[in-house]
Amino acid sequence: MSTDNLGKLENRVQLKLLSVPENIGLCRVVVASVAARKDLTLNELEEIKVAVSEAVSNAIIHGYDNNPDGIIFLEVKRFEKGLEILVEDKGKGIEDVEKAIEPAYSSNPERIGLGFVFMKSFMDRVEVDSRVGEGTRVRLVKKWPANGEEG
Amino acid sequence: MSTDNLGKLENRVQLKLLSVPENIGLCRVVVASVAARKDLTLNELEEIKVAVSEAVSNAIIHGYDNNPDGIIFLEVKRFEKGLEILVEDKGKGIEDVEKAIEPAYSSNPERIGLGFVFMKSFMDRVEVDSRVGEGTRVRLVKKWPANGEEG
Amino acid sequence: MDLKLSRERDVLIVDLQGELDLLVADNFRSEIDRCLEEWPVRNLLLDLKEVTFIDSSGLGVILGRYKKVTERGGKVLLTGARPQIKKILELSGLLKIMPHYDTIQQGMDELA
Amino acid sequence: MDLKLSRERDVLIVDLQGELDLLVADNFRSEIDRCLEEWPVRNLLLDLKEVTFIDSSGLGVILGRYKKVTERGGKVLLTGARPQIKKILELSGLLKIMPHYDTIQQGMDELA
Ligand SMILES: Nc1ncnc2c1ncn2[C@@H]1O[C@H](COP(=O)(O)OP(=O)(O)O)[C@@H](O)[C@H]1O
Ligand SMILES: Nc1ncnc2c1ncn2[C@@H]1O[C@H](COP(=O)(O)OP(=O)(O)O)[C@@H](O)[C@H]1O
Repeated sequence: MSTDNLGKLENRVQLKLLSVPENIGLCRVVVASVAARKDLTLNELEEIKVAVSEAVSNAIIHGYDNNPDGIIFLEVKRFEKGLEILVEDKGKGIEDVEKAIEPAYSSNPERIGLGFVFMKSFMDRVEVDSRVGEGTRVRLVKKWPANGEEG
Repeated sequence: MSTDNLGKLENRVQLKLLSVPENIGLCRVVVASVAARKDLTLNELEEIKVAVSEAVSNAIIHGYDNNPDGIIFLEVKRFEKGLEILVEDKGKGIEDVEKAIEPAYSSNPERIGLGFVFMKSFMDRVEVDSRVGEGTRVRLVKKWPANGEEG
Repeated sequence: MDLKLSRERDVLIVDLQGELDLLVADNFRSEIDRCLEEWPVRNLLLDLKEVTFIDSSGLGVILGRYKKVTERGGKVLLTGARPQIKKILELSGLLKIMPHYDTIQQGMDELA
Repeated sequence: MDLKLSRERDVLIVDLQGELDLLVADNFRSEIDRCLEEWPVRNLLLDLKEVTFIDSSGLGVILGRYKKVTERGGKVLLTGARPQIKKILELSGLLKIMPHYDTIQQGMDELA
């Protein structure tokens, strides 16, 4: 687990929810609500929402194979200098993480394999921690744009 | 604890959050998002949001005396026939619940004592379970309007 | 929550916007109180047209301003509340002591 | 998520609204496929003007319809996407295979 120096913790919210598709939008809303207190542009906020949407959708579709009885954990921490998001499932896990995060790779022929691509494009850090048969945890970090100090 | 026959569980979301005022709006948004899948009128949804806002504000102001390090638990369960909301704090507790829920009673001279009045007006059931020095749990239940079946 | 303050004759007009809950209550209270002290005003008109949510924390600030203004012999009016907001105002009893008008103009006419 | 389907000439025009994610993907897919089967259409125009959110689940449905329509010799066009949505379309590579026009009219002219 890497450490990012994000400064003081300002807010912290943990959610436990059923693995049903209607909760994907809920996760986006929660993350946007916790993130929104900063001078984020609408565009950056949208990008964070996409990243969260991908991670939570993956937990539902892949982690729990669309079984609605799974439990998803979402944690959002807003720090002085950035946002940290954890999305966790206790589902089937990923056998080969290297392969899973390759652009356009999907184990499901109906999907396009861009979930991790979007997470990586829109967040400053993406970490995947997975064990087959135990579940998957995705950690996403977004640093706030430095307000001119270092610019 | 009373039982309401609310039918099948459709969605369930649990939150654990810091007792900071910005999370009151977050709780409203989460409850509204879980509730909104039903044929609720906008007006009913607004009323549920007010009830949640009162319960969460109470946890922050009274339960934790505005200390931002307290933890608030929110649980929202949507059933076939209604919504159940739990708001819990591990704060100072209520000495005399009977008195606390009286209209216009407030232990804080700057407040107007209508929190429980609104919860009772807008929800079908309000239960308060509190222990001094341990915390308070408020249970709110809203039954969906019967769609003509019972007239 | 945003608020815009302006003065017309001896009336402080406050245009409230957004969600009026505990998060914004302190700011709402102190901004209005500052103007009540510093500006040559006697009456207070709160325009609620753009208020999308209110709970007892928001109502508490309104009631507090009411006490302050009426103690000094002034009046407080509310205007423009949406139906859902108006219902909460009614239930709280606030509308028994503060009249509500549909438009700022009607409220200002009443204070003339 | 709402969608309105209409036909003009040999073009199925789909007016998409709201958030296009996994929750609505199935419905979105089957509604369009039903019309592609039952209506005398050849081309598909997806108007994204009212789409407020899209992720890879939504893009997957668009790509699936693209395959279906082009296999039968038709074309697929996108129109009206907001800047944020357009950025996602670009990043996904979809705009390399499906052109995007600002308005439905421009798209229809292109298909004429
Ligand atoms: N939470 C998860 N549990 C199990 N497998 C996962 C999980 N998340 C991702 N994967 C695996 O990684 C692959 C790539 O994921 P992604 O890039 O999001 O594309 P897609 O969702 O389109 O398949 C998935 O197809 C799946 O095999
Ligand atoms: N979570 C809580 N913890 C401790 N005391 C509480 C809590 N909720 C309510 N109370 C007590 O009940 C009283 C009445 O609450 P309420 O009707 O919401 O009015 P108000 O918040 O305006 O005081 C409060 O003043 C407080 O003394």
